[in-house]
Amino acid sequence: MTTTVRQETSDKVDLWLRMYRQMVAIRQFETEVNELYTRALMPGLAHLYIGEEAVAVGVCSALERTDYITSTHRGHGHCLAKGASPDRMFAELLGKEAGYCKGKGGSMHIADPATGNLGANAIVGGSAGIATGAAFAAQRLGNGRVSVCFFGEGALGQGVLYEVMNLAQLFKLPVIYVCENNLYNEYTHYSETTAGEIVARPAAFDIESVTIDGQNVRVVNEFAQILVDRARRGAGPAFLLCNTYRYHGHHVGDINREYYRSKQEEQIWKSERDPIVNFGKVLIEQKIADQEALDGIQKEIEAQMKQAVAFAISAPYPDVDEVEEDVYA
Amino acid sequence: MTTTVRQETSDKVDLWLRMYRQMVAIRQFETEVNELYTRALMPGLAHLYIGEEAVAVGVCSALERTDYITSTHRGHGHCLAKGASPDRMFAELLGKEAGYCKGKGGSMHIADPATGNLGANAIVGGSAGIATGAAFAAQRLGNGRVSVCFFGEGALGQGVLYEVMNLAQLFKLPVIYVCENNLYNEYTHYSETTAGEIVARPAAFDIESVTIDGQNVRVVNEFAQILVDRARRGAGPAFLLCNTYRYHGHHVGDINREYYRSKQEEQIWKSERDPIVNFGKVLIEQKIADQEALDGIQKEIEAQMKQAVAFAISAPYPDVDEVEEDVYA
Amino acid sequence: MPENHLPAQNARELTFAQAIREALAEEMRRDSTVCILGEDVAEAGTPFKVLSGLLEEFGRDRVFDTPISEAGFTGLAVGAAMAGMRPVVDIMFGDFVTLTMDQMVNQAAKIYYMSGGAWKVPMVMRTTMGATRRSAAQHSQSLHAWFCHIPGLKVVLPSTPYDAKGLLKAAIRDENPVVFFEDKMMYKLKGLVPADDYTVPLGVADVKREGDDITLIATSSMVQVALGAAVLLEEVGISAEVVDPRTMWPLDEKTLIESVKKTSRAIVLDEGYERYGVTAELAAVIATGAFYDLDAPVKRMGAMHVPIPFSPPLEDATVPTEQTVFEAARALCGR
Amino acid sequence: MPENHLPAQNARELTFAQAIREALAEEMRRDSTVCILGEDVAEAGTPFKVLSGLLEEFGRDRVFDTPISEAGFTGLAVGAAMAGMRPVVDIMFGDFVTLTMDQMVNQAAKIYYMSGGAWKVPMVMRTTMGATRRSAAQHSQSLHAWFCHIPGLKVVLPSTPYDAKGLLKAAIRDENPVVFFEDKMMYKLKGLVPADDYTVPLGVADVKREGDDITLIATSSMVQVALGAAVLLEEVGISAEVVDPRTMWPLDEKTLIESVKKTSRAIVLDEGYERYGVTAELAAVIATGAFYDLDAPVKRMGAMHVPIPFSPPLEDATVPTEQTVFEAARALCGR
Ligand SMILES: Cc1ncc(C[n+]2csc(CCOP(=O)(O)OP(=O)(O)O)c2C)c(N)n1
Ligand SMILES: Cc1ncc(C[n+]2csc(CCOP(=O)(O)OP(=O)(O)O)c2C)c(N)n1
Ligand SMILES: [Mg+2]
Ligand SMILES: [Mg+2]
Repeated sequence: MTTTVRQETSDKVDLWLRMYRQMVAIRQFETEVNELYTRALMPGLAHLYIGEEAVAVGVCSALERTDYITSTHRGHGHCLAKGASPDRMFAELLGKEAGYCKGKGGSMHIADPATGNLGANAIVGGSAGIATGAAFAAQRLGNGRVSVCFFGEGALGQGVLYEVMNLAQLFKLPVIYVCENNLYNEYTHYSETTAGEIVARPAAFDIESVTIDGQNVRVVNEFAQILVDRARRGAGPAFLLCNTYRYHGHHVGDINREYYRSKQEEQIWKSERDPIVNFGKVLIEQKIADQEALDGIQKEIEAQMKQAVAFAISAPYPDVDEVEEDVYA
Repeated sequence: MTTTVRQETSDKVDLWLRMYRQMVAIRQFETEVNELYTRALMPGLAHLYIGEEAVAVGVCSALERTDYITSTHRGHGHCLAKGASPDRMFAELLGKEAGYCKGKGGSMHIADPATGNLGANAIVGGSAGIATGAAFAAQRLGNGRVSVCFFGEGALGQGVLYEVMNLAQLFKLPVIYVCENNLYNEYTHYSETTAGEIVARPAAFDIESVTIDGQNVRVVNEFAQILVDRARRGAGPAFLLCNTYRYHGHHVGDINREYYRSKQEEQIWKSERDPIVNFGKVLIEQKIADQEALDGIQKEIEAQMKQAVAFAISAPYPDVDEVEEDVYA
Repeated sequence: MPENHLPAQNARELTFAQAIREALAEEMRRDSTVCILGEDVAEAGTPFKVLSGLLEEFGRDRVFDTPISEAGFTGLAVGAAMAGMRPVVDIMFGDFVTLTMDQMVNQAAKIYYMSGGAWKVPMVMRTTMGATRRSAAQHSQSLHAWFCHIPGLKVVLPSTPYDAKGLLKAAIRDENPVVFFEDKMMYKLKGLVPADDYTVPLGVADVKREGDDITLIATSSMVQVALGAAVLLEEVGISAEVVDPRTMWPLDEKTLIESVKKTSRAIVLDEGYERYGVTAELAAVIATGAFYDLDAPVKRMGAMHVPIPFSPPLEDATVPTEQTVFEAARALCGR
Repeated sequence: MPENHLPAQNARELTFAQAIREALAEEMRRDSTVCILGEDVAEAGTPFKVLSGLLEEFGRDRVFDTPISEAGFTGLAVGAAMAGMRPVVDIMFGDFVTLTMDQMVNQAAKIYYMSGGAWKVPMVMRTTMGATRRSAAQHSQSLHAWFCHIPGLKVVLPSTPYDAKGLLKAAIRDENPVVFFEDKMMYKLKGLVPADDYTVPLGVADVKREGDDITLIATSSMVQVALGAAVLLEEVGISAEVVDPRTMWPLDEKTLIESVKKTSRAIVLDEGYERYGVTAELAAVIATGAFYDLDAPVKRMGAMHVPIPFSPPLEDATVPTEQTVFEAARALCGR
């Protein structure tokens, strides 16, 4: 009995520390992305996940490596949390051959079979069908996998989401729809685009629906675990609404935001509800780590990210002939 | 006071008799359509509304002539109830120049600005946007019109319905979504294609939603009137779920139906819940009409429909050069 | 002579619809990951009854009736294909592909490329095309040109039962998303089909009839129209060759161009809208490839540039017929 | 000389984006039924800032932020147009038109015809096209060919601020559904635009540069590429004429054919996929119309038949450039 308790505790400690590290990694990754943009080293734009780390980490920590995820235009966090390596991600963001997609996808299309990542998607709501279909395949093939569909609350505007939720419930598919409500569809507050209560929508299809604090990684992870276990048991789809916030602009170039949201609002989320800071406090309180240990993690990850960036910068572009490869399998 | 009561009573009598006549007219129209098909006089197919008459009649009787409707592949009843004349409808069904669409539309595309009929539609769910948009125009132009979108429960499968219900509620548009649940999407029972409770879906967008007996024209009319008045007042959209049944096949050629529904089921609906028979009984009970009067209505309408069919049969086809007209306004 | 002019000894006469069904049944037997998704595909076997009997043989685990959610179940098929299945989705009328364009074009077509070859999408969309069924403007279109325009997709337009079966089997075995168009007026067309397993490779045109004076390049139901016109032309001493590309992408340009080089005249026939459609591409390919051999401009014949009307005399005027092709060919040959 | 080569005295230099905005503002002032619907069109004025200021002038009753529901608000616009409004919908990236195809093609395009002329749909869909913005495969497509293929729609591809303003005003006043494509890489392009009210009629091509040796028929951003190539060609003694059809449908075939008859050589340039796209139609039209005058096959140059890659060196290889057009033209002229 004592052994079991100790075992559980140490499992929990491992999990919590791992989640903490992952959140720091995502934040640090995104900080570097912003830096690459500012220094004009990155082609195009990117949508930063800073502030929302607890969602990706809490959910993906409830998944096996072989489970599936689909992601969005704001996808770096999901990909990293599912196990992608920063060097190949940076390489992809810079359009390099060493990237996850040989540079062909870029920031919005990171995909990786090795970690069950079916791909980020630049069409809002565009991965709802894919995630549902992967769950369908998992069910048909009986391989016990679960599929998670990450999307922003803006995707609630897309009809296909309702079509596939209906299908998922009819077929009792092992898919979890994770809605990240960060309050904004680009530059428009979600209340201007969303009639009624969000969770009433999945509930209308009899889909199990839960609303949680997306800034608390322990809460996210606990509920994700419950819904994932349920799906794996064959009990069907679920919907997890995570309330969260993006600290930066819609994309790296969205600097002056006051016409759509106040600095004060940003400040409150950052100072009172930061998922990393608050979780760090819990780790210290519960004596799982001290400040020094946390600082160590931060430093270590900073160094790792710098190294990954350097790798990507010095990596070569694909050969121009590559442009006509991979059109057909 | 006495006067008012009498006035109301006579209004009610007028309305009830009108609704009865209209239901008989629709049934008789459709009987002729079936006949035209059987006698190989009609090109293509048609989807009969027999059994569902109370829905179209109850709803359209709550509308002004200038109000809008959109209809479906099973649209003859809606068009007639909104005021279309049978001769031009038959002409359209036979592809004749005298038809509502000069023969270009056929059974599934009857449209008529004079009666606010924005058109039947052969895409399931295809008119949801149109009806919502007409309500948007009515609101912007301040002309007090209301828009009704008729659709079968099969259209609940189409994502665009959710997109426009969200828009309608956000903009508080005067549109009523009338869902005719006749239990089947073509040859598949709706329970196999519909997760959860139907009315939970509009309700999720905070849309006022009511479920009623679609076989009782008085009930349909009363609730339609309430929702139409509400919409006209600016209180926004509503959803009216009418439970009903089609007596015939999905289309005129769908004769052997036992693989998807039992003869017994058909028999029960026909014998116990027929909207015309049951309403006839009420009219007699309430001494608004006697059997003879009802028989007279039936005869008169039969004759009218025969005449309309004869008109259509003898009407000319459009000139072949017409084929290139009306592509652009 | 092309393979399908020499059917194996064990060939039977089948309808186009039967050939499709047989292809599906054989592939479903061969590969348990092949499954069917669509509206009324199970008990009803589709309104065209093309799939009748598949539910009985393969059961509800392989043949799935869906809600009327073309975008939704097509999207589901994309994900299912990525995760190990080989779904065949059924879009009842080709007009409804409008609802699936995002799933097919922004998702299915691009995933292999966007992921740098990491994920593939082996799925088939079967759908219909063709007018003159008195079904009016929203149930009569032939929208295959849209898919042909999109890299990452393959597009198949079979014209005979033999080709239908062989091409569908090849499409199901293909590692890419394939859109397979069946002309709904052709389901009853009969032809010899071998009982043995065979496939027709995607990207190989077929000379359906040899001739010397003019090439009629025709797709889908227009192949029969072209063959009929060729008979009429023979009567006036014009020898017409009929070439069927069979797949619009990959496109067997070589066979088309060689035929036109030989005959020096060409008509391109396709039931899609003529403007900005398949006839334009084929005409442009030939006009370039056989530039120095053409004795007259390539003539294009597609659907008239109007929404398909319901009224029979109008509808009949919108599509090429044996007679109009015969006349056009005569004019082109100057006789 | 075409009208836009002689701007009125009160012309100012505007960017392409400003010209669009001015067209909308003027039409909204003129006609109270004109309204704008789209994602982030109000305060944000779209991510491209093309609509900045319209909310301030016209208010929330005329400029509507919508949910991310392209099918829904496009469908709403169809109904609104039928019932008396003149909506202009904004589809942020042209790649998202995939979601609107049913509303545009099965509804908007066909309603006038299906109703025998009873109902009309005067609406405009504004959307974007064009690659090389490093936005990858789902934000870089030029899908205008799909709409060109559909009878009942008009399709506009402006190439200069002058044309953009005049064509957009004509589109808004048109009684039909019009799809208006703006190359997002052109928003900063400058040009003279009269302050006075004017429209550019739909269906009239414009000779952007006169020349004798070869015709470069170009659309949208490819017009600038063609003009640039023409300068390079001049240096090697080749005189290129640049013709801009301006609207893909209605198509001013006559002007295109006459130019090619004069020069006897042609390149067709368009940023859509080359296969089964706009270049095919234009090439086919010319190959037929100028058959006896062409000295060489019409050369087509469109986007490479691949999903648009993200990586800059790859992406840049997918679209025609001044240099590649120059080289192709030289080769075609045999010098
Ligand atoms: C179908 C579609 N429409 C519009 C866009 C443009 N767009 C990109 S992100 C975005 C807002 C998405 O908001 P949300 O889903 O809440 O995600 P967030 O950016 O907040 O993470 C929009 C409108 C798109 N990519 N796809
Ligand atoms: C988008 C679309 N998908 C499929 C069809 C084919 N179809 C025509 S009617 C129908 C069933 C419609 O069922 P429902 O909406 O319940 O109407 P009902 O026929 O019962 O009146 C189907 C699937 C269609 N017309 N449009
Ligand atoms: Mg958001
Ligand atoms: Mg039904």
